[in-house]
Amino acid sequence: MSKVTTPEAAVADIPDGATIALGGVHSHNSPMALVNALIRRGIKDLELIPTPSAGAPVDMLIAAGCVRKLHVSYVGLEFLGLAPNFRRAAQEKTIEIVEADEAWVVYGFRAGASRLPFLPLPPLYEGTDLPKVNPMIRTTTDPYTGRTVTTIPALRADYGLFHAQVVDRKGNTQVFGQRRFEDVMAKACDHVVISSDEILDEYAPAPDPRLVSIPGAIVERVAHAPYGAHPLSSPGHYGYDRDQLVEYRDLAAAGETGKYLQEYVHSVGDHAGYLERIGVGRLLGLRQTFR
Amino acid sequence: MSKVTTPEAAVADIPDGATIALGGVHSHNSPMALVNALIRRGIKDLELIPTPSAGAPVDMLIAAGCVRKLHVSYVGLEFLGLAPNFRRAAQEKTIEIVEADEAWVVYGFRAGASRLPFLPLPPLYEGTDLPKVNPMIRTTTDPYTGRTVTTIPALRADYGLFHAQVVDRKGNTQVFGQRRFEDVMAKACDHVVISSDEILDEYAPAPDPRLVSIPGAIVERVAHAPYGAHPLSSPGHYGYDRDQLVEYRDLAAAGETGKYLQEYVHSVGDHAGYLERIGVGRLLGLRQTFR
Amino acid sequence: MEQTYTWAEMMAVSIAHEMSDGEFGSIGAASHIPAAGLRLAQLTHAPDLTFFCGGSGASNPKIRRLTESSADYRNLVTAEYQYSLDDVVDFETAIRFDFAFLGGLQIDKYGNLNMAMIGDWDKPKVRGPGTIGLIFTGGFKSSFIYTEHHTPRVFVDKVDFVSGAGWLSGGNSRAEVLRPESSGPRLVFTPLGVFDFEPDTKHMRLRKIHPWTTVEEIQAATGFDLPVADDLRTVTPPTPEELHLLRTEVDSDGVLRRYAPVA
Amino acid sequence: MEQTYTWAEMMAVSIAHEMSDGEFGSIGAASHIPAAGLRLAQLTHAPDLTFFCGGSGASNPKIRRLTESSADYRNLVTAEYQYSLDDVVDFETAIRFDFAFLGGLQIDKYGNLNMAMIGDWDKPKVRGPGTIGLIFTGGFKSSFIYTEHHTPRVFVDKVDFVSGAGWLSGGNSRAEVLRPESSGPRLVFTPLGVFDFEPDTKHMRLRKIHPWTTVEEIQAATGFDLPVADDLRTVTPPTPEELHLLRTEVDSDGVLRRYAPVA
Repeated sequence: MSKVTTPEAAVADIPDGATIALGGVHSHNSPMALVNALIRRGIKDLELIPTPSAGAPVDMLIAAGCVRKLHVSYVGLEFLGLAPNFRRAAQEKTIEIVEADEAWVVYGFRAGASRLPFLPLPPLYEGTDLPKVNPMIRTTTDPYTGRTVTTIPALRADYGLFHAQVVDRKGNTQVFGQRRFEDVMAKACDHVVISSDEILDEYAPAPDPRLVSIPGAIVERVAHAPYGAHPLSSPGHYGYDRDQLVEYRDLAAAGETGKYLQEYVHSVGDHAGYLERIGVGRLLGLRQTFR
Repeated sequence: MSKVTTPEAAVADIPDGATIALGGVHSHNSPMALVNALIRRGIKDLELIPTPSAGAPVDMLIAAGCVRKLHVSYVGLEFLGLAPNFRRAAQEKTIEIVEADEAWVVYGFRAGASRLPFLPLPPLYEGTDLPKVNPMIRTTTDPYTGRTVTTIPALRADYGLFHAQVVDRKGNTQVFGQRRFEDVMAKACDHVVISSDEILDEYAPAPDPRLVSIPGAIVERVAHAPYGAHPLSSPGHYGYDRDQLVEYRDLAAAGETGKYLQEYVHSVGDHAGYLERIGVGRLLGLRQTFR
Repeated sequence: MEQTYTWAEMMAVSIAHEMSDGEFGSIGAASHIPAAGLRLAQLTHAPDLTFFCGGSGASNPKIRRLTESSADYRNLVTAEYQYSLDDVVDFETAIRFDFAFLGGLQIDKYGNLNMAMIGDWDKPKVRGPGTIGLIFTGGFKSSFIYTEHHTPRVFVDKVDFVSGAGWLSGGNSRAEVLRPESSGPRLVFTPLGVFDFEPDTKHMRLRKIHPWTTVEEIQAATGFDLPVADDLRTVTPPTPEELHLLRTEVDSDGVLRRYAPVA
Repeated sequence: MEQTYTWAEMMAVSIAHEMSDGEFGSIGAASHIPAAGLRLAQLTHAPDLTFFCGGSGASNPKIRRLTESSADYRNLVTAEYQYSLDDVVDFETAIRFDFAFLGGLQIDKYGNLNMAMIGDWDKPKVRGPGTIGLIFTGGFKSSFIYTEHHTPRVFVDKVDFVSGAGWLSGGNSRAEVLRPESSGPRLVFTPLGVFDFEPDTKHMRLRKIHPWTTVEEIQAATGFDLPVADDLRTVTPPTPEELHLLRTEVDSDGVLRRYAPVA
């Protein structure tokens, strides 16, 4: 049985209000074709838990009105500055913010991946202001020392959306870049959807199993999405589209994200249409030979 | 600065009474040259925490009188049956046994790798007899539900001893077989010693970084030990020496492990002498081309 | 007609027949008979069955050689994915595996397993290798029990030490302490036949007999009274197609062929 | 003599000079100046310095191109080891990193860092990107602070929100709530100079001035009274050898050369 489908079909039944774990680090390797499909559907009230280093896709989902609640470790545009829509939504309180950080997301998903009840930490949050504004940072008793220790909850999501470079029809997923957190997040999700630049031919030689990042057994759907991370990079396949990211940043900073979304999301019917809008020359200009 | 040394020098300063994390799964990939060097030294009173699937080296260390305390998940000879010296020592109470299991070792080292104070688990030990005989399986309060949850302690070791196939002079370690628990154990150790069949030439092309299992930054010493896992297998390099393992099992079952240790450990001066004792023909007969 | 297969081959085929397509499970150490059964199922009716092969790190090995050590790295080289022990315990704890194949020094009438010791913990008569992954019977969706030794010393009324919770003391006792999404054992595979657990009492019972034995022999080899299912039947011997696949694609070295013809 | 280097190159060289051989550290996002400084140190006096390069997963990248995103996967391809986020948080929590390079929207006189918001949390004036790894200042052996913006809005008397604990309220206040093996920040690198913390009070103080500025200018750019170290000195400009290495082996694309000559 093949799990391969289109980006649009892969997210068609994600309901309003779902909790979503979102892959990608800064300007790299987010499942943009899936994000665009969600925005196009007008999905609402998402609880979003991105990786600890989130960027443009989170800012777009906020601008499109899809987000109810956001776990914030870092949401920004890295070398292009702050994330304008996130900044506005946080300042105007139009979304609920979980004041979090890298430990919250990484340890939280690690605990969620094994369904541990919660996770106790050594002194780290102590001395910071996070426990004052995040009521889920709590304490319990260490049964070995009798001391009070800080705890964070396990994180789980209904859906995990991740981008990969090559996936086979059973969902065995190769991520060429920043490694091995998508795998932990995927384990903490009830449903895992992967978008992939390439689908491995059924009769192709199997890849070195040490380079497969997420096992097919926990992948539910594979969206075939060539250039599916654009305008972000897809490690080993193409670099980020700096011009389009700057265009996004400038429109977003000017309060005109709607223009961007109209041009690149709403006025095209699907990911195939998106790629036609970007055009062959521009896409090929992003190819990077550096493996 | 090169970290490369001999197996004997690599373990020369491990003190009596040390806690040791020991790598290797069943008949595969234990640092036998390091274990032999410890036995030859007559080290005493070790607290041993092997991987969840431990075999012959643990049985040998017990027979040689090196072990005071042992964390038992599985200690056996897999397809060759029970581990005779472990069995006797446990029945005759000559070593202290921590009645443990895979969860204890894996979650324990995971918690130790990050120095978490302890780890809470969902219901797993409930209904079993382990909490009755292991007083370190305890309980605390889940601060999110108010319920009582079972806990295990974090595990750490003074020294971690692991075998690898190829290591560079900085300690960047390639393990070709069963993956990625040596890395977690290593992170839970104060001092990490790797024995390796091969040392990467300083001017050789660097390996694909995705295939490096343990980062050099946490490796203190690298023992150059060709055939350093013998009579166990070294994945991708050589298979296990079934005849010698059977010889060991039969002598051990007959209460004559001393004969084995005399022949292969005490009567040779070092790992180089051990290899001469085994002989070229026999070693080359173990080479396996299956990569 | 002359018998042309061994009890180990029969057992692998019996296991294959009970496997469902699309399920996801794992096997432990020294499990070459379940490994053969799972691979045979993949090659016949269950192409989307997935299993993790013991200590090897190999998901779905296609080695064509049956290794005596499931941790043999040669399984890995032919695998789809190299799992870590992190993956294993995550899936074991999070109730992600549909099944695991598990064994014991002792197995009792409610499918509880003991790998730790015979006798008292304080004064063991026989020290076993240890509990290893058996507490995760509380973290699998369900499990299969497997043993190569069907004797009254293995199948006991009550295990001396619970390493892995089966149906505990039967009835609802298991659901009172473990998560309801995690069920007790489904089936038991031995050289003599296939067993399940009575739905209400959760008592082990005989369901299928291998060709060379009888209900009476099986009862005599079992240390407790063994109920018999209403639809008890004798297992059909392996077909020529099954034996051909087994001997060419699964176990080309003939590891299972070296067992005795009957158990 | 005409100045032939930029302030970013000077800052990279200042950072390189302070790095010790054999140490093990990490950098975060958009940290190309520290990345250049660390690589330059490796190529000069500190060949066994090791660093993890932000979101890239690259340990000790040798790319020769300075990437504007430290998470750029091209760093990875030239690395010694691909770390996971698991490794990062393990090392961060277990006090394994000798140092990390960290920044903030606000940095106060005790080296506390704020990346969350300016103003009240309930009514932020400016929402920042978030705390990301800053709580791990409680899990590094020590840390370096780094900013490209030396202004009174960045260097404030007291941060509005403590994302990362520096020396907290100075003196012994840090050791009262965090582990003693984890020290507060060692040094602060800015376009104007290098700063340390007075050993007893833990108050930030000026130690080295970059060639284009003065004590008075630095004080004017700082939002609190800035003590000056007894052995204050002006940093020697980059040597021709350092600039050659920087421009051929570290930053061959000239990312740092595109900055202004003086800050």
